[in-house]
Amino acid sequence: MIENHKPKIGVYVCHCGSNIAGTVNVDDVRKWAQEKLGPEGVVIARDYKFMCSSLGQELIEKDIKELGLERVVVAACSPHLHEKTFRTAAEKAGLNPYLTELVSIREQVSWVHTDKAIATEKAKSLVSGTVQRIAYNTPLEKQKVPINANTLVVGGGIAGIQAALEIANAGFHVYLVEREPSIGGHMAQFDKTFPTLDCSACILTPRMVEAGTHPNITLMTWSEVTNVSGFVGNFDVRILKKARYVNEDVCTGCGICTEKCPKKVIDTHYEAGLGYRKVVYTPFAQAVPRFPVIDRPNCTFFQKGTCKACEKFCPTNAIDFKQEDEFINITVGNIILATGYDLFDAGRVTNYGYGRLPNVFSSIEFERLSNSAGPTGGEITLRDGKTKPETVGIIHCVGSRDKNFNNYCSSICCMQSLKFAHIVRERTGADVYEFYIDMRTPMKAYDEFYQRVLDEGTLFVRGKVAEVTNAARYPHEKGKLIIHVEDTLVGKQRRIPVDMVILSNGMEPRHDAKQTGQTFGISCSSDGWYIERHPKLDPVSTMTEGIYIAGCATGPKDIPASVAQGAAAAARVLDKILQKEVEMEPIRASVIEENCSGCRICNSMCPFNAIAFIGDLKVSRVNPALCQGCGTCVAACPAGAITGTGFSNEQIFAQIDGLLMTV
Amino acid sequence: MTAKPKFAMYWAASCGGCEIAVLNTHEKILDVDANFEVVFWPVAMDAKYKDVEAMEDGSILLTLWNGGIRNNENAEMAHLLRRKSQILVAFGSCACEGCIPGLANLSPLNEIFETAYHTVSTENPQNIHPQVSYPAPEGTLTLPTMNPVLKTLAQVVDVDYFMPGCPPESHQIAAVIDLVIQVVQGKAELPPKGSVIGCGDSTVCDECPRTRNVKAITAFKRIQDVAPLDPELCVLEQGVPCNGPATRSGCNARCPRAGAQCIGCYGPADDVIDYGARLITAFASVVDAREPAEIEAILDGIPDPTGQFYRFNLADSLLRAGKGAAMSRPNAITSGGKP
Amino acid sequence: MTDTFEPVIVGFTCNWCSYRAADAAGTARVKYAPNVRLIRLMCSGRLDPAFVLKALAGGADGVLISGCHPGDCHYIEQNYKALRRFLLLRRTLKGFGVEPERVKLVWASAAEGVRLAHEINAFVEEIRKLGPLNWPKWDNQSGRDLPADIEPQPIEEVPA
Amino acid sequence: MAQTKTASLTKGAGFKKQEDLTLLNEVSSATAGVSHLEMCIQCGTCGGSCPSAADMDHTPRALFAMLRAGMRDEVLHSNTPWMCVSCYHCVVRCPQEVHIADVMYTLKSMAIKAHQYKDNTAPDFSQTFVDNIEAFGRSYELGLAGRFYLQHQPLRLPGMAGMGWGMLSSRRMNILPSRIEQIDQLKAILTKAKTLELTS
Amino acid sequence: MNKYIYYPGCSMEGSARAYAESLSQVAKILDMELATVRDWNCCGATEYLSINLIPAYSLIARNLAIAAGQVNGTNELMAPCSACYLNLEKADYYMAERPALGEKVNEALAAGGLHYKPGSLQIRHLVDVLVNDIGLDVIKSKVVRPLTGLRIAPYLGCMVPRPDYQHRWSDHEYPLELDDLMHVLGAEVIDFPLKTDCCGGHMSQIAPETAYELIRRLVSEADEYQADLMVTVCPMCQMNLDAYQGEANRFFGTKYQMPIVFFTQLMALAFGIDAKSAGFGLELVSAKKALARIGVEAPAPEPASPRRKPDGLPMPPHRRKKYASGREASDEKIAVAE
Repeated sequence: MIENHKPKIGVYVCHCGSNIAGTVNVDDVRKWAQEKLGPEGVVIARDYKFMCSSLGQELIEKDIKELGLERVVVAACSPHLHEKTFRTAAEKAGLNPYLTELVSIREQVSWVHTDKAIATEKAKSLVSGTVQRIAYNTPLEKQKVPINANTLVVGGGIAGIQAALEIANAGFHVYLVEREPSIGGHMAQFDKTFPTLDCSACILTPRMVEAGTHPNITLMTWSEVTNVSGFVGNFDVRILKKARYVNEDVCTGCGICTEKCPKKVIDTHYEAGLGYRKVVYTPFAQAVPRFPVIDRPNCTFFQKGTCKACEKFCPTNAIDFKQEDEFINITVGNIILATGYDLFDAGRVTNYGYGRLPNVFSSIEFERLSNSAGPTGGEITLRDGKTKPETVGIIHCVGSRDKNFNNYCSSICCMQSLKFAHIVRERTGADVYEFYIDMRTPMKAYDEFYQRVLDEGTLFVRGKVAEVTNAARYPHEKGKLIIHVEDTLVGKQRRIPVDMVILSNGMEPRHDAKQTGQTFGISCSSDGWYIERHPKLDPVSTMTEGIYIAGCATGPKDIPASVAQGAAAAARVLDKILQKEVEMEPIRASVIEENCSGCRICNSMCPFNAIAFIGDLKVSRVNPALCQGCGTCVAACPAGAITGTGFSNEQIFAQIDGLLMTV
Repeated sequence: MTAKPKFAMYWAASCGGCEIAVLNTHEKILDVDANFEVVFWPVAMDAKYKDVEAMEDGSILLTLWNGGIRNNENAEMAHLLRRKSQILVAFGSCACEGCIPGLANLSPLNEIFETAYHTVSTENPQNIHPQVSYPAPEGTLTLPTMNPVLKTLAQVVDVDYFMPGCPPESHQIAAVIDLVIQVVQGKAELPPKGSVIGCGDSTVCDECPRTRNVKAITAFKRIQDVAPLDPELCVLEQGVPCNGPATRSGCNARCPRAGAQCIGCYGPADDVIDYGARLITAFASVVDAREPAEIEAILDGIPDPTGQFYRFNLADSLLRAGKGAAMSRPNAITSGGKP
Repeated sequence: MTDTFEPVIVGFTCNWCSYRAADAAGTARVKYAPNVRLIRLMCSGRLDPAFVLKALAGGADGVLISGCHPGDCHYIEQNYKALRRFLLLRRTLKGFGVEPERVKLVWASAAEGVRLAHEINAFVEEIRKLGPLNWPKWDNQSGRDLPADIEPQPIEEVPA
Repeated sequence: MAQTKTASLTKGAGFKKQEDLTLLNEVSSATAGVSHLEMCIQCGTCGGSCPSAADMDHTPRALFAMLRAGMRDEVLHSNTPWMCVSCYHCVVRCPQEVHIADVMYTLKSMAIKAHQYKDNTAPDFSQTFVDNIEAFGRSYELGLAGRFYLQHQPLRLPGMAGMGWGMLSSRRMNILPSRIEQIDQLKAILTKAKTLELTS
Repeated sequence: MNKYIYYPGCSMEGSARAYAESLSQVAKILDMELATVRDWNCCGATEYLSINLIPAYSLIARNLAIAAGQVNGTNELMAPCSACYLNLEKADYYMAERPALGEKVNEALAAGGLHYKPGSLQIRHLVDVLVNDIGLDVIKSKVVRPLTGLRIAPYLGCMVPRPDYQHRWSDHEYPLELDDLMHVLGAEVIDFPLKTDCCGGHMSQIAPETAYELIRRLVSEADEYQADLMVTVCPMCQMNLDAYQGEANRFFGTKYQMPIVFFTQLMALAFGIDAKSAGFGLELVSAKKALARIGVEAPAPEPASPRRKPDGLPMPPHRRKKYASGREASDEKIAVAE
């Protein structure tokens, strides 16, 4: 295509202060580009301290206007950082933005290599690759798509509730989907919140009620999202609404059915296995919505066909055993995932004996134990439900900061443990030991709380507990749990007999986080948490446009941080909604129909169903509105009859040639 | 009446099938005779190289060259005929892309000689190994020297047009002859230099009457293992590696119509820089498996991928030769002889 | 020049995971071998085997292909297609006598900068062990020439 | 222990000499497998787990801190590695996957090379055991017991006589050593092996 | 027929003869073919590693190299001794994890004309093989004399479930493979909390007082649970707990008489083999009294520990980890012989 005319290319090499210039001989790269790449069309090569500064940008704009540059190559940082900056600058000077390319000589060269000569050579070859490539770039136009103003919030914990309320209060509709029978999340299970010791339910329930009654919020509990298709602005979402066996239109939430239900089962969810609930139940008294759910696998009627006590006593005939699961389809413009976390299964740390030694408790068990609405009415007792402990050991970092389990710090456990110590001291007067590796109390008023607990006489032992055992070695250990630990500050091994052990188990990604991520098209880090678009500067966005994340779905967080993220994600969604339309990158595939033989090999390539086979013409065709620009079909076409903008064969081949030019 | 334009046809490393294909145009061959003066065509008439050398440069209007460049004689003739011809056509798969002789590029020369002269399949009781020169009593006898790899015509000299096929279909030859005659008569224009002529602009599937669906292949099989082959359904969908999707149209889907898979003799479609790569990506793309072990098991159904994908195109592929041949040195030719 | 052979490797990354992994390695200042030169594609599914062949023919000693982990593809499942092509390509290269190990597929999520750096280092070492590919520059532009077409030369006598 | 420390301080090993920052790396690289020693976060899981920690002069964790501090003499003098029973509780519990037991082996062999162990009972036991293997290719319990106890724990012998007799009379201890057939091959291997060191 | 390459280890010829003899009986009944590693040498126990690393690993690797040469239908190398098993496993694992080690060891092996490619063998312990390959169901089917009424403390010791490089065990701390195996023999298995604690290893030789304490902990805990005997899977454990029990008693002034036997001895017994052929009588703390309890007239089994009262707060589920084979042990009690 360019046999007669090589487009005029300008090359701009950024020093990035000393970030690049410290490792790459910028001057040498510029000179080399000017001389050696002249035959490839380079008419000007410059270097500048900070290309991204306004002065740097003006330099490029001026050259475009004065030298008639047709292509701009900026060798600086990653395109993910400043591609937009330079494309916008070039556009201001009248050059189509897609005729500007960035070469990453910072993230891929100066920051990762040390030998200046070698780094400089690599920088040259990268510049050469892009110079060769850019000759084949073509002007492209962005496409605009209108945005649906409805939003889906997945997860009804505190982060999701906050996000939903922010958007609803701004006047836009929200679908709030929660898979449990009630919203509220983990926070609804807690007794107190650190460091203020506010009653968790007291601060949470008003928010739950507001979300449940807000005219702009459609609350869908006992429901799960099963499928998402489409893209930012127009997601088609399929939601499974599980059968409650209770007619929500007539149920008043009076609770008579629960009262009359003759069957009790262990409540493994809300009561963390420490208490019982009926088979027709609302998880807790303040549940929103107030409608109960029938636990079908445990219901005597579903098992044996008799009972129906709930139906008999229901004053409004709301019990409906014939109800079936249904699917509901909605369309939304944006999605916020606030799917939360799972508690680490303390039984996995077998040396702590959880599940084997009765008086070893998990953190959530202790929350229920100390909760006045819990199974013991707030009495802190051993597993026998009666005996008050005289000595309690609280073990930090259970399942966290441990390569055998989770390598990260769960960030809340130190404060949670301090809270437990305080509650135990306050309610039982027992001696309390805290076993910690490091105390991490960095947020507002956290360290002060640590000092308060110190002041209360809690005994701190610095050392990760090796083992909890019931094998007494000495008479005074008989009948106790013995905590084996090295007191690292003393440098000696200690055996500390206690009556009760509380494991401060950490947070884990939801067991199905990966699957959920696949449903929504976002990915997890190796730990399993959802990946932010940028960990610092864009913490509630994902790589997928229109999908936002908030709360513990992205990693362990305390309540204030979860709430802040819920609000932040809502702000990002509102920003999108108010723009009314969204620009789509014009990276698209298209079929050259005269060359297409209709072999249909490409037809199975597209997961977005953008490729259709036109039977009459015996050709395949790409629907540009559905195409996401991955290029898989381009690579698949055996006839070379599919081309892809932005990443055409010519562009890549030229880039390979350029990269290898210095070899 | 002016003198008739001159026509030549030459064969280098090829099988001779291309010549037969020209003769297969039946009475059309008479048009050649009527419109051209055949000055050089070793298969059809006697002529000496020195006669050609004596011709004025550019005096031949049209030369059809078939065969690849395997030895220095081929190369010398290619340069000579290029000089003498106005239009040089790489005629047939060997000239265009190396074809079957090009598969020898997978082996270094010494191995080729070793196989040809010194393996059990060759009866060679005196253990003769060919030499490029031999002092016979009558004087020194010489043979052309083998080049390390076979090249296509365009890799050696400038080529005006390419006419693919192994051999080119006779109806396509006839059409090209017609075109040239019309050009000679001033009734038509020549296509742009470098064009591929005598073929279609799509791939074999375009001309294939078989029905095709979205493809998901769970096993590749050899055609004799599929019994019976569904006569209506796409051959590839039946698990038989059919090169049709990647192979230039023009043959009228001769093999798939006859119940066989396309083996790819018409070479790549327009603007494709590596024919085999197109087949790799196409076949791999439609493999219906996700686990590496499953994928590998399916790919086991293509026992010789290199041969499958590069049967005709090896010499014109990006790599052009196997590592052994690519790295071989000229003296390799002599290493085969044993005392 | 050092005595050790410094391989030239062309790498292909997807835009979403592996290119960002390279960014992450940079941001974290993780040092790795400078032998790899990356080309960004939108997805590993865009990887045409011809790109790999072109790189090898053009002077690269190895080719690294990198994409999102299986199941994490930004385009849902295109990395599986890359995997299939990669496996068939390696088989084909073997037929050419080219060590299939010269082409490597590495999954790296956007968070795995360190892992990508490790993989690059390991790959450079593997290629260093294999030695230069040294593919001829068939069109005589630069680098190593193609094997010369042979001029007739004196040949030792072999008794017939 | 206190004495050792005072002595080294007066010699100036603790303060005046430059810190031996290569020690950690030296130990790590001489350890089989990938030791992860540098990853230690001083949590004390090892010290808490160790069944013989009570008899150690430093807990394993403390020893690793000393390695970091370059306290070569103190570390090689420590009885900690010699008290290790190779129970691997610390290894499987270590949150940083430090190959603690193997580091202990490394420290023992370093102490032997430097002749810095405090008590020669354990090194001699190991050496006696190894001598038997090198001679016969198999371990020789009676030979081991005889030579070792006579040298180190002669007072223990009378009390153990009953046990020893029990072992011998039930033929649980053989009077003669058993030998492998290809002892020369084994010797050649070990001779070569002794010329090799794991450093990188 | 289950085939294994078999590495006996030195003790099996001496101190652990009872183990060797009972194993050969059990193997016959379970149709296991054991091909002994030709001209195997000592694994070096825990001693050689302290002296010199490369020779220590070369010593072990000689066995691996020879065994790899014997691969014939199976590449599974089985060792009954915990220390041998760990050494073999460790050499195989570290030679791969640290290629520099692998290279050096092979350099040494080359001096004897040998070579070992790490990963070419699967290294297994006897208990793992019995539970995961042969299977508890098959073992159960061979029981003709259930050990009804015999209270057993199952003691696995250290080096089998730890460090467990290849994740062959359900847990490092509290694996139940041996418990389940004993259970299918019909024995009453106590929930022995010290099942993977240390027996003292070579401390009985070099620092006896340390060892005595470790021995005391194990024996006294078993005694506390009123075990009739303790089963071990390792010659060194058996040696320490059996042969040094008397010394430990003397040291602490205690009078424990806890018989320590190899688990294969009880298997042989349950399979109907007579006590002598099962290697009984070789132990220094006699198992006679304990064995006397076995038989039809044995008292009905009592639960190993008192059942927790149903009142109080529910326990969290004790989720048993799966065996390496993915198989769950059957909870069904073995039928009492009539």
